[in-house]
Amino acid sequence: MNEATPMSPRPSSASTANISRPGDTTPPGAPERPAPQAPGTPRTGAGSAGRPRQGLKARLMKPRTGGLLVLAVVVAVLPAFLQNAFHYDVAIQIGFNAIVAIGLNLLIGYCGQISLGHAGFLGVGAYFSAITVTNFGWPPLLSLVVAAVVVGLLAFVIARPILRLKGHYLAMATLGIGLIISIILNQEAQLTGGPDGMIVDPFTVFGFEFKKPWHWYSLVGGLLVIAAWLSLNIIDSPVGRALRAVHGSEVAAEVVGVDTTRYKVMIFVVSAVFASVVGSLGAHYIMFLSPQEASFFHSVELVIMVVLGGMASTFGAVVGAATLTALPQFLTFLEDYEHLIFGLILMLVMIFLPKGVVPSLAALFKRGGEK
Amino acid sequence: MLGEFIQYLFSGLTSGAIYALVGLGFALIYNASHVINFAQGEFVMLGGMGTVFLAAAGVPLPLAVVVAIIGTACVGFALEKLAVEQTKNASVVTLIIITIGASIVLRGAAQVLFDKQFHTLPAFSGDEPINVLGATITSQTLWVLGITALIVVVLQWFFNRTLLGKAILATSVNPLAAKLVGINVSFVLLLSFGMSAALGAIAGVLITPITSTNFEVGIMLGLKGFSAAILGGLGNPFGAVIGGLILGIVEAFGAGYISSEYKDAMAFIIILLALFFMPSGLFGKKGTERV
Amino acid sequence: MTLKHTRRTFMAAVAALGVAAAASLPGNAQAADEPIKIGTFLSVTGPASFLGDPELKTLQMYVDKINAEGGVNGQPLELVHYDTGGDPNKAVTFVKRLIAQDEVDAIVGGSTSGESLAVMPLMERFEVPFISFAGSKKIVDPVQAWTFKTPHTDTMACEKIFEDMKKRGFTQIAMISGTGGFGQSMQAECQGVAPDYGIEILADETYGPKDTDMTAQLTSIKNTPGVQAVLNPGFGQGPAIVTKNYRQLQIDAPLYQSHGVASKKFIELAGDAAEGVRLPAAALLVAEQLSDDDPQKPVVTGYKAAYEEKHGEGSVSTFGGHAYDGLMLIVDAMKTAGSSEPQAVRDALENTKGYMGTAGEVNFSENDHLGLTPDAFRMLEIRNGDWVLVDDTTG
Amino acid sequence: MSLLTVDTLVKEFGGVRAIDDLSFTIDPGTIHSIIGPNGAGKTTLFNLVTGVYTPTFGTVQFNGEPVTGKKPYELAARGMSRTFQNLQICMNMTALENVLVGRHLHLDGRLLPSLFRLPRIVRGDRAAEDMGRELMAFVGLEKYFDWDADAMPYGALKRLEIARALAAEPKLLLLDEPAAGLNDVESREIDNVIKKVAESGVTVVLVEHDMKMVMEISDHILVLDYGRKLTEGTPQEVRQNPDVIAAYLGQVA
Repeated sequence: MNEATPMSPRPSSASTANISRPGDTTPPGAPERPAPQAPGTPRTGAGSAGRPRQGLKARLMKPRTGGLLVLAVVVAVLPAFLQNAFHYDVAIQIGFNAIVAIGLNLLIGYCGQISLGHAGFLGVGAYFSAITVTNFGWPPLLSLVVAAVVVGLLAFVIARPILRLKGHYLAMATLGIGLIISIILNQEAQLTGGPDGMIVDPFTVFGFEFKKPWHWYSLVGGLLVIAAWLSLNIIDSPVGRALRAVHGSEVAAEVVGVDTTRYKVMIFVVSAVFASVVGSLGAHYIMFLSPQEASFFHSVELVIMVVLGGMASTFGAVVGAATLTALPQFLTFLEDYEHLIFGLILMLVMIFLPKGVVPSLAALFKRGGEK
Repeated sequence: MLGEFIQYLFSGLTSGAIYALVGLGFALIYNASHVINFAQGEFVMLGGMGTVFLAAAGVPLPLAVVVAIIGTACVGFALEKLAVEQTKNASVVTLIIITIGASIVLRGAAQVLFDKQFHTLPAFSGDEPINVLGATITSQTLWVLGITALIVVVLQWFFNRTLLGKAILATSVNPLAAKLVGINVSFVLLLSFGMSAALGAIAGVLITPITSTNFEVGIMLGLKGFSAAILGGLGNPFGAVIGGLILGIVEAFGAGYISSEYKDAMAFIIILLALFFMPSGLFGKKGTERV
Repeated sequence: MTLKHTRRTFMAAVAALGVAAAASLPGNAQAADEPIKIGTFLSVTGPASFLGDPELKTLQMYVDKINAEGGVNGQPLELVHYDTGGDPNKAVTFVKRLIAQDEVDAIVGGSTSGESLAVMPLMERFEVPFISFAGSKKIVDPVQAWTFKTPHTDTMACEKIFEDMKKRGFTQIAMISGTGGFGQSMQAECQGVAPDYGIEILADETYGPKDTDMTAQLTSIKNTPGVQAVLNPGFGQGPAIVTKNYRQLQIDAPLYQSHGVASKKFIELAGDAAEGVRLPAAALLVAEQLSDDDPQKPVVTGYKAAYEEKHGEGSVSTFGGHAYDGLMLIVDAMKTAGSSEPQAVRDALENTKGYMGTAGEVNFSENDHLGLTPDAFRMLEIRNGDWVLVDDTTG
Repeated sequence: MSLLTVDTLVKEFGGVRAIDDLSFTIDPGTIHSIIGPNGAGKTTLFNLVTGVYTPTFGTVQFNGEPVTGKKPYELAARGMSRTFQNLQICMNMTALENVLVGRHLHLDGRLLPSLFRLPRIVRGDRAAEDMGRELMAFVGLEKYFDWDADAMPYGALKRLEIARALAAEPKLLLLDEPAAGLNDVESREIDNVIKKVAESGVTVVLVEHDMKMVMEISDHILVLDYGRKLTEGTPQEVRQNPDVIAAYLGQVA
C-alpha cells in the first residue's frame, strides 16, 4: 500500500543529473564502507566542540594550498626541461588549453552542464582582440579586458534560454551557438580575413613586447596558477557548492534556496570569460588567427581535455589539457596511423578510466591506501 | 515563382532525405541505449567507401553493396561489444567522448585501408533529371526518399509488431524491468548498434552517387544527422526523419531566398528556436520530472 | 578539508610530475652521415587532404629518387614531415618543431593559405628558406625575404578565366563559390579584377565545403536574367556537385571551374555533367597534348609518368606538381649555392631564373617570389571525359 | 494566523486530476500529517506547495503572502524547506557538503567574493560547517561527517536530507515519507528527530505511511483520496472517521 515502495527509489543521480541514461544508476543502499579518515585531519566530536584546528600538514594537504603549490612548482621548474622554442611552444599551448579546460571544467565537471560550443567564445575573444589591436590600434591589454566583457555579456544573453535545456539537447544548442559564431567569423572576411585567417600584432603591455618564448611562458604559467587558484576558490565556497548541487540534484538545490538558473548562467559566463582571455592572448602569441580557433573540432577538443583529465577535478583539467596537447606531438612518428592510434588511446582511457585520469587514479590510490 | 519554389523544395528534400537517413541511425541507437553515437557519420562513410573499394576490387556492384552493409553492421557490433558495453556506469559525457574516439579510429582506419581521395558510385537509375512543374529532380533523390520512407515503415512495423522490436522498446523505457521479464538486454543493445550501423551504411550507398564520398565525409553528415535527431526529438525515429527534412528544406529556402552564406546558420537558428519553445524537440517525450 | 580533496592533492602532485616528464619531448638526434634536412608541414588529413596527400607523396617519391641518384652536394636528403590537418595553429607548432627541434635546413609546404600565412613570421624570424604550396597572393605580396611560393595566385586564375570569357564575348556572368579559404579568396580576387575585363558579376552565390546539394543557389543563378556564363571557384567534392546540379537544372550558359579541381578526380566525380566545363590549369594535366617544342613538355611528362607509375593511372594533379616544383627549386638553389647554408640557399633561390617546372617557367627576383606569369596557365575544356587544351596562347 | 493556506488547488496531468479542488490550512507550531492511499496525490501536493509543480488552478499562501507559481528557491527564501520521498542527495559531494548546500540562503552566494575567497566567505563557511556538524549530530549522523554521500547507507541519507532541510532554518518543514524504507529502530530515531524539530518551533508537515508514527506524533491529520480531501482533524477524529476506515485503513486490514 505504499505510494511508492522504497525498494524502487529513483536515485538522484539518475533522475536529476542533467545527463542520464538507463543503467547508470547508483543504488542508494550502497554497501557500507568503513568511514574514510583523512590522515592528519583531526576529527571533532559531535556538536559544538568547536572546529578542528588545522596543522601545517593538514593545510598542505588541501588542494587550495598543497595542490596549488605543486602546480606552481611544476610551472617554475619545467623550463629546466625545455630545450628549445618548440618545447616552449608545446608548454605554452598546454598552459593556454589548461586555462580554458579549468574554466570549462567548472561548467561541465562541477555544474554538470555540457557545452560543445566553447571554442566559439574563445574565437570571439580572439577576434575581438585581434581586430581592435591590429586594425584599430587599441592597447592589447585594454582589448583583452573589453573582449572578456563582451564575451561575458554574449554568454550571459545566450545562457538563459539555452541552459533550460537538458543533456543532449543542451549539447545541440551549444553546438549550434558555436557553429553560428564560426560561420560568422568565416563569412565576414572584410573584418576577420575569412577562412585564410588574419595576421595579428604582437602583445605589448606598457611598451613591453612579449616576444621571447620565456616571456610568454612566464605569462601563461602565471595565469595558469591564478586560474587554478580561482577555480579551487570557487569550488570550495557557497557558489561552488551550489554549482555542484545543481549537478547532484537540481531539485534538491532549488528547495533549499539555490536559484539554479542563476548559478548555471553564472558559471557559463565565467567559463566563457576564461576562454575569451585565452583566445585574446593566443591570437597575439601565434600572431595569426584563423576561424579554426572557433571551430566545432576545437570545442570538442576542449571537452575531451576536461573529460579525459577528469570531470570535477581542477588538476584533472590541467592533466587533460597537457595530455591532449602533447600526445599528438609524440604520435607523429606513426604517420598514417597517427589518428587511428590517437583514437584508440582516447577510447581505451575512457573505457578503463571512465571518470577520467586524475579521479580514477585518485580512487585507485584511495582504495590502495585503505588496505 | 512556382517553379523556383518547387526547385528549392526539391533541393531541400534531397539534402533533407540524406540528413534524415543519418538522423534515423542516431535515433535507433539512442532508442535502445540512450547513447548518442557520434560515430554514426562514420558508418555512412564506411558504407559508401566500402562499396566503392569492393567494386573497384572487382566485386559485382550489388554484392559489393551487400558486403559493405554487412561489414559496417559488424563494425557496429564491435563498437557496442568492445567499447560501449565495457562502460556500464560511465557518464553520458564519457560515452560521447568514447564514440568520438571511435569515429577518430574509424576515420584513421579508413585513411589507411582505403585512401584520401573522393569517390563516387553510378546513380541507380541514370543521371537524367526528371522535370516536375518547371523544376527538376534527379532519380537518385527519389531513391533516397523512397528508401527512407520504406525504412521508416519497416521500423514502425518492427517496433510495433515484432517481439524483438517490442523488446528493444521495453529496454529503452526501463532496462532493469526488461531484464527482469527475461529480455536479453545486452543482445538488444548489440542488435541496435548493428542495425544502426547497417542503416548508416545504406545511407552511405544511397547518397554516394549524389555527394561523392571520402574518408572524412562522415564528420559533417554526423553533425547534420545529430541535428536532425535532436530537432525531431530523441527517442522518436519518425521525428528524426521529419527533423532531417525540415533541416534540408530550411537550408534550401534560406540559400534560395535569403543568403547562401548564412543558410547553415539559419538552420541552426531554427533548431535553437525550436528547442527554445520545445525543449525536447518536435516529437520528443515531454516528461514531468518526478521527485 | 575533505578526504576527496586531500587525495586529489596527492594526485595533482603525481600528475604534475607526469607533465614534467612529458616535457622531455623527443630529444635532438643528429644523424651520422649529416643529411640535408628538408622539413614540410601539410594537410595530409582534414578538409584539404586532397592537396596534402599528393604533395606528400610527391615529396617522398622525389626525395627517394634524388637520394638514389646521389643526393645533393654529396649529401643525402632527409624529409621530415608533419600533418597539420589544415589547422594553422598546428602548423605554427610543427614549424617551430621543424626549426628548433629537427633543425631542418629548409622548409617547403603549407597546403593551404592559412597555414602558410600563419608560419611566415617564423620563417622570417628564424631565417629559414620557405617555399609555400598555397595559392593566396598575400603570401608573396608584399614580398618577405625568406618566403617563396610555387602555385599561381588566385588572381592569375581569375584573369585567365576572364580573358577566355572576354574572348568568347561573355560580359555578364554569375559566380558560385565555396566558402572554404580557396573559394572565398577566389571570389574576392575575381570580383576585384572583373572590371578590368569589362565583366559584370550579376549573381554571387556561395555554398559550404561539405554541402550535399547546390540546386537552390543555382536556381537563383538560373533565374537571374542576362547571365552568359557561370564561374565556380572551389575545391573538394563541392565543384563536382555544383557541376552535376548545373546539368540537372539544364542551365545552358557555359560553366567555368577553377584550378582548384585540376585533377582527373573531378571528371570522375562529375561524370557526364563535366562535359564542356572549362578551367585554367597548369600544363601538367595535358602533358601529352603539348607540342613537342614546348620547353615545359619534358618536365610535365616526366613528373606525370613518375607519379602515375607509382600511384595509378590518372592520379596526377597539379597540387602534387606544386610540391615537385617546390622541392626542385630548393634542391637547385642548394646545388647553385653549393651548400645548404640558409642565407646562401635563400640568395640562390631569389636568383633562380628560367627554372622550368610543372606550373610554368619560374623567374624569381628580389621583388617577385612567385616568378610565374599568367600565361603559365592553360585553358582546358573537358571533352569525352578528358582534358583538351583549348587556348592557343601556348607554344 | 495560519502559516500555510491552500485554496481550491487543482493539478491536472494530461486531463487527469491528481489534486482536485483541495483547500486546507496549516497552523504554525504543529505537526501536521497528510495521509492517503497510493496515488492519493500526497507527493503531488508537496510538489505544488513547494513550487516544484505549478498548479493548474487555485492558490497557495505562505505566511500571509500569496506564493502561487513561485519557484522553489523563492519559497525557500521565505522559509519553506522539504525532503523527498525519492532521495535527492547530491551524490557528488560529501555528507557535510550536502548539509552546507542547505545553508545556502544564509551564506554569501555572490560570485566575486567566492572567486577571491574573501575573508567573509572563509568566516561564513567556518560557521556553516560548525552548524552543519551540529545538525548532523542532531539527526544522528556523527560518524558520517566527511563521508562521500554515495558511500552512505540509505537510512543515513534519509536523515541527511532532514539535516540539509534544517540547515536552511525553515519556518515550515515538509517531510515526504521520512521513515520509508527504514527499520523499526531507525524509524523511532526519525520519530524523535521530528518531535525535537517541532519543539524547536518549526512547523512540520509530514507525509507518512507508518500509521503508528503518524497517530503518535501528529497534532492534525489531513486525509487525501484521489486528490480530494476525505477528511481532516485530530488523530482521534480521523481514526474514527468511517470514510477513512473504508478508504484507507480498511485496506490495511
